[in-house]
Amino acid sequence: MQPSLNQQNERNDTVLTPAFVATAGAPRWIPPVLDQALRLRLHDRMVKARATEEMLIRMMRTGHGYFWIGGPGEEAYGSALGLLVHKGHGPAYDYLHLHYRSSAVVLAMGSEPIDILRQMRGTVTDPYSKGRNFVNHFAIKPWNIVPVTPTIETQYLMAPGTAHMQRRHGGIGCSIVTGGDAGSAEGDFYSAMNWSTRPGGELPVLMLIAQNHYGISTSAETVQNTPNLHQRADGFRIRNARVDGNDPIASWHALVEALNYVRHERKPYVLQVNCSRLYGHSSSSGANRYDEPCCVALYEKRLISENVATETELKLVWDKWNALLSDALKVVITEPMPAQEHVLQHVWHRGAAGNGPVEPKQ
Amino acid sequence: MQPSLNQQNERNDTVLTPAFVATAGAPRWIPPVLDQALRLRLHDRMVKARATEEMLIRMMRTGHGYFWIGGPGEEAYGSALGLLVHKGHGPAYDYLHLHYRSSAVVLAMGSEPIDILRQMRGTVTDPYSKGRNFVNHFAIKPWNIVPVTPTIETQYLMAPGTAHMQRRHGGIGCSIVTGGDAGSAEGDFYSAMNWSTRPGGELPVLMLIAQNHYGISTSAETVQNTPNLHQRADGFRIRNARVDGNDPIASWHALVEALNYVRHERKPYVLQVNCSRLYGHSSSSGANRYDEPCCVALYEKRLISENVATETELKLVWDKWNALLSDALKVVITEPMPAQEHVLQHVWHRGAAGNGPVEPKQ
Amino acid sequence: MANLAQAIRMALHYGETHLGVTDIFGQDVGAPLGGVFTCTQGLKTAWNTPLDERGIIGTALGIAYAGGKPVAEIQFCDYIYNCIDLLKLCGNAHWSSAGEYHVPMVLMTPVGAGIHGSMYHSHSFESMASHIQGWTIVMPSNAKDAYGLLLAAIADPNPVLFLAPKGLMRAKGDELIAGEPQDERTLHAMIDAPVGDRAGWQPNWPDLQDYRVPFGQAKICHSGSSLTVVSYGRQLPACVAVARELEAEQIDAEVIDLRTIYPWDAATVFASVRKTGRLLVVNEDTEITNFGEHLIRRVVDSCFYDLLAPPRMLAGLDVPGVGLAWGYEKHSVPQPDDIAAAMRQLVAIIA
Amino acid sequence: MANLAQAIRMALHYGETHLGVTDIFGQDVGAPLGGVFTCTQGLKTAWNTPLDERGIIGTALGIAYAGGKPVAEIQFCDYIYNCIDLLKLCGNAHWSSAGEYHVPMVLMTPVGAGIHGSMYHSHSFESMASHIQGWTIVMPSNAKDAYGLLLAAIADPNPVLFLAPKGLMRAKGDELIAGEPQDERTLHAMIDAPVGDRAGWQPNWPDLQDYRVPFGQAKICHSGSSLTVVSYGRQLPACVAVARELEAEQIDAEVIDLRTIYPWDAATVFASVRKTGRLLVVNEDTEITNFGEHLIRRVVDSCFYDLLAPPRMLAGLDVPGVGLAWGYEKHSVPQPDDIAAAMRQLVAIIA
Ligand SMILES: Cc1ncc(C[n+]2csc(CCOP(=O)(O)OP(=O)(O)O)c2C)c(N)n1
Ligand SMILES: Cc1ncc(C[n+]2csc(CCOP(=O)(O)OP(=O)(O)O)c2C)c(N)n1
Ligand SMILES: [Mg+2]
Ligand SMILES: [Mg+2]
Repeated sequence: MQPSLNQQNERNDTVLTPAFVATAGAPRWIPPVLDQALRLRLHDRMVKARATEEMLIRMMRTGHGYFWIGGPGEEAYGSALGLLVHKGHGPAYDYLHLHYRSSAVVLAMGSEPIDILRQMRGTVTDPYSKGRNFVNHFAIKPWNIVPVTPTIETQYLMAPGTAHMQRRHGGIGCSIVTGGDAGSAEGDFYSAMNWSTRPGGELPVLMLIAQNHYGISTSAETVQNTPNLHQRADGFRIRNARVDGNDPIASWHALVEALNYVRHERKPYVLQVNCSRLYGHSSSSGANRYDEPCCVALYEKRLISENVATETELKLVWDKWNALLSDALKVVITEPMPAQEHVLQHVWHRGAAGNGPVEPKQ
Repeated sequence: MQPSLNQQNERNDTVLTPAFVATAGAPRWIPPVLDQALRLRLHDRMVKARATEEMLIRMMRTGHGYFWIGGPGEEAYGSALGLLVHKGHGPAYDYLHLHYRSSAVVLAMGSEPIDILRQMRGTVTDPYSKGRNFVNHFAIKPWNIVPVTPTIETQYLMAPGTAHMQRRHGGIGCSIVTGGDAGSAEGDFYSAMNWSTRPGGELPVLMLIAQNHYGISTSAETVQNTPNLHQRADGFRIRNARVDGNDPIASWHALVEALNYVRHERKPYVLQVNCSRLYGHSSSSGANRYDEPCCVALYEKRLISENVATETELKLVWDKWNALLSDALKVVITEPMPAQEHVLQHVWHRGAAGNGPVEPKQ
Repeated sequence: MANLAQAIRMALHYGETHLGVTDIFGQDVGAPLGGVFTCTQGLKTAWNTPLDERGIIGTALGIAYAGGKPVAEIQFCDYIYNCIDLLKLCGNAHWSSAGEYHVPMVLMTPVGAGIHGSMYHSHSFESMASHIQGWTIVMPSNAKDAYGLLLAAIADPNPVLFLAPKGLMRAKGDELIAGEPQDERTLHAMIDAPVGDRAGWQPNWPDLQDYRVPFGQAKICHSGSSLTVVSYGRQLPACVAVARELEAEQIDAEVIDLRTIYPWDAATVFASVRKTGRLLVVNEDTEITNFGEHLIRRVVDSCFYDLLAPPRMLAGLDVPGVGLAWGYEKHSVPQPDDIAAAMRQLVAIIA
Repeated sequence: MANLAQAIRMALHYGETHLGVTDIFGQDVGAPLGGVFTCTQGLKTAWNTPLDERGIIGTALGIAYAGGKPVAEIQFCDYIYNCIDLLKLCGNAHWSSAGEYHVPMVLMTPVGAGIHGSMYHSHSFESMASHIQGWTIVMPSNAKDAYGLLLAAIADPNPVLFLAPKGLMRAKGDELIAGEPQDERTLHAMIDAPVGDRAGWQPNWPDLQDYRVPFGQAKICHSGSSLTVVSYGRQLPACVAVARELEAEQIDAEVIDLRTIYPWDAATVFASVRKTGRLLVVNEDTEITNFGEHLIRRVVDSCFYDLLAPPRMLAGLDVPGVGLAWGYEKHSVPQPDDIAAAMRQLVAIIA
């Protein structure tokens, strides 16, 4: 385990976590001001995510994993979202229904990159799935991150369920669901909008569409009639907007606006984030770098030109994460792989009262 | 069989069927003018449908059928639609993807009421399903009426398929799909809109939502956020409108406008028809008369007040259909019921080339 | 005695007052109807959903994730076939998250033929369901078991599928449920919603007691030594009735009510087959890749040398549906005469 | 020799040029990719759909209703589970409409494990599929059968489900397909899309010939008299390889490739079991309510007195998925060693 650097980040996070103020009246959520420190923090988290993904691709190439799918290109909005989450366990906090390009979100929330490497390799130590699921398929109960499903768009069906509990609970917790543009063609996206707008039962759900204009090899505009899928929410009278997801600052503000609305109005919101798919769909298509705008490079240019940081300072961030990652890899490749004894673990949950099911006596 | 009256109707229909004019340029569809004769024809068809449904309810009450579900309350728009269909076989003509409240459509197209009675009773002579399916579950291949499914909203998924063939074929044929308001909550409704608007592949589909504000016992407005479900099409940039489905004249004009657009623009259109559900959901809830506006009574008032017909003339229409129906019932109850030999018929289709499947040799 | 629908309703009431049920929902589950089979009348946590089965199961999973205890209903099992992926996700969440999450949800759905449901409203679902992992699957054949199995389902921290035979919903039990009043008219007056206006109606619940039927425990409903008949749900009472009739012919059938489809009670079944040497499985699901074939495979595997005759299955014919007209149902779904014939045949085989 | 993916592609080309196929469609089926397994590269009627499986099957049904001949693809069978209702509707349309309509559609989908597909991309689908009525279901184990079964599927006027084993997509046949060039590099140059830019690429199709594998005809791939092994798809070549190995141990297995799951070739299977007295069914679907259990039930029913040992099934473990890491797959999906062990055990049983 490589705890030091990352744990330090976690400590700093405490300062940055958006404030939840319980006023005399309704509880209020006060997002942190996007000052210089926070801009750097955002950069740090974006690099953390990108460096992790690039390490995953290297692992795939060098035989330390079978299959890669992940989020390079989605770090700007993803990191902003991760820093804005009301993080914790239970309906007072946000629930996250993520998809396979959400590494930036969980890394910005404070996850350890090494755990993602573990899932990539499929070790027993993989905390998300014990080597059972593809990489970037998270499940983190203390932070309300529900299991990422291998089926496209089904996460949208579950978000109204967690949001229903949050509506009943009160407070500012909301349910955040992410997915791709092509996936929005499944009826489930519309089910989520319908269930979130039952009269008198409106639900605090923030629905994100990561619009990268592709579903595997299929160009979005050849199969759906609009590059502005968020406008599908119009028919449900759901507030919606679009933002340049390659711009972390714009994404931050768009997310703050959306989350403020969802948290306090207790109603749904659809936000389309336009972003790049920097290494293609997955390792199936080679995971080669695409010639699309890179949010990290763009942001670094901006930080330098606005004198928030120097090139050297930014490079140090890369060095820090790359070092942590290569140390992590060294650890991960020594860890045990699943064996026969692991196959039947966790099929059933044993209740606290010992009232789990009878194991098949067969 | 009681052919005379109805066959006479069929002959008259030829005159009324909308004209399909092949001009030098694109083919044009010219709907008939809604003159006095046609207004009476519309009334005739509405009565035909209502009288048939009331006979079905009587059959259910007197043990001549197990279960009733049908369309009383949907005669106004249904009859208008039935008279406007471009009726025939193959992609040059309209395809109909109907649901269980569409008796007025098929009766206005010229179906024999006796056949519906046959399906109600479940006789072998039932031409739609040989006594296999619930009443009002049609399948009429010469008129492109595809099998009505017992599952809500799945018909919306098939309409893009028939419309795809019509788009390829050219001409004015379109696919017409009907369904209820509550059913529009299934993702399939949205799938249909999405598939009908693929850029460069737009499809000639007319989607109707029969808005009666109920799904079984559930009041629509308690589970969906709008009484104007047609506006869900806004998010797809699909042209849409709403009409008073209890008014056959208004429905006629709305359908002419919608069909004109779909036939000639070769693009989808969503039309909400607000109507009554006059005998509740089905025989499960008793099939008792509800206190809701009755489109037939309203229309008769209007025909009288506008001096299109006298009360006596209108009553004759009822007498005609009621007589035909009671004669039909007498025939139907003498017809054979399915027996063991019928169970395995029509599981497989034998191809023209004799290339049907090997029957399981088991 | 309570009928099966009333037993379900009472179990749900007990669940929401004693076992932490937070939400009972589905199409027409809330007021005014309280379910197309009346199973959810008068329950305080019952609510109506949009007509969207995928939304129902997805929402149940979300509620379970967020600490609630949902009991969701699919109005007829016949409408569940667009949700098999979601059932798989509910059933694999614990395993896929390496034990991080678990899914304490109950899914109820009516199954089977016998109510003139016509070609699409007469499905059995146990065969397909038993092929989906991570679910416990139960199916009562009487009111008391319905109550006991549903309480066990609610208390379980894993997903449980509760299959209620459509054809038995109105069937009265022959054993009182703990707390149920002696007189069924009293019960009716207390908990059945009135026929007309229900706006002001409130149920008056009896003082119900905890009673659970443990998962994986079959019940011998008629003992005998001539042959073993394994059944469940709607076909079970038919099997028992036939067994009683055939006593007169010196055929002593041992009729076993499986009650739990998964995990099924192999010990009881094997012990019986070892005693009788003959096995008949009766259900009304269609016959190709039928759960009864799993039972037969396992019995052949474990009791081959005890078998005096080939084990048989009597199940639904492999046709696209149960047709509406009675002739179809009679000739594609096992009838008491078919059960009697199969039992006679099996006993007649000379070992 | 062509591999299985190339064989499918050639069959589809033959279908669109000779058998009236009007539309080949699904996710990523059209240009530029031509299918995630390359099965649809260069086909003139291939097009890409929205990411919506329900729309794909519904559209196929509509096209079939309107006189077209659709070949639709679900990218992996793992994504078909929200469409079981639609499969039922396709399969019951002819019956429910009393013969008025029929549904000449083909649905292709890759199945099974063996490609490190992880917990949700390794499903087998034949068990569930065989429980749905009105479909013919085929599953080739080699390129030539894939070609012949797919042409038979296209020519059939009923819905046919074509299950292609994921793990065999790149496996080369050992028999030429009629019209296929002798040299596989020639074939590659003719019909495989280039790796880089494909904008200007056009396939150069060989002069393919009609060749059909009739439905319901199994194939004996290795004859023997010690025991009967029934398998299909990806496990079939493994069974044959093991049978060859075990010849050295005087175990003479008769290995049958079912090829058609429904209607399966009972005559061939029964004849073999009557000869050998021992049956092993091998597949990789999970073991509860598995299609292999149907085979066993039918064999027990028809050949009980010919059996010298209990018929066995070797199938996938009943777990929520095939885990990503190799240890999971190794211990939950039958491996050659497991097949060999099962064959040895079965032969060792003293009758
Ligand atoms: C139900 C289902 N259908 C298909 C797939 C296969 N699949 C995985 S990702 C993908 C494309 C998704 O595109 P999009 O939603 O735009 O997300 P992106 O990958 O572009 O981020 C497809 C077709 C799947 N996993 N689940
Ligand atoms: C998939 C599916 N879900 C549920 C049902 C049961 N069901 C039949 S009709 C109906 C209500 C339909 O309401 P709506 O769509 O508004 O049509 P209406 O009956 O009001 O005309 C329901 C829930 C079904 N047949 N199919
Ligand atoms: Mg995309
Ligand atoms: Mg309605």
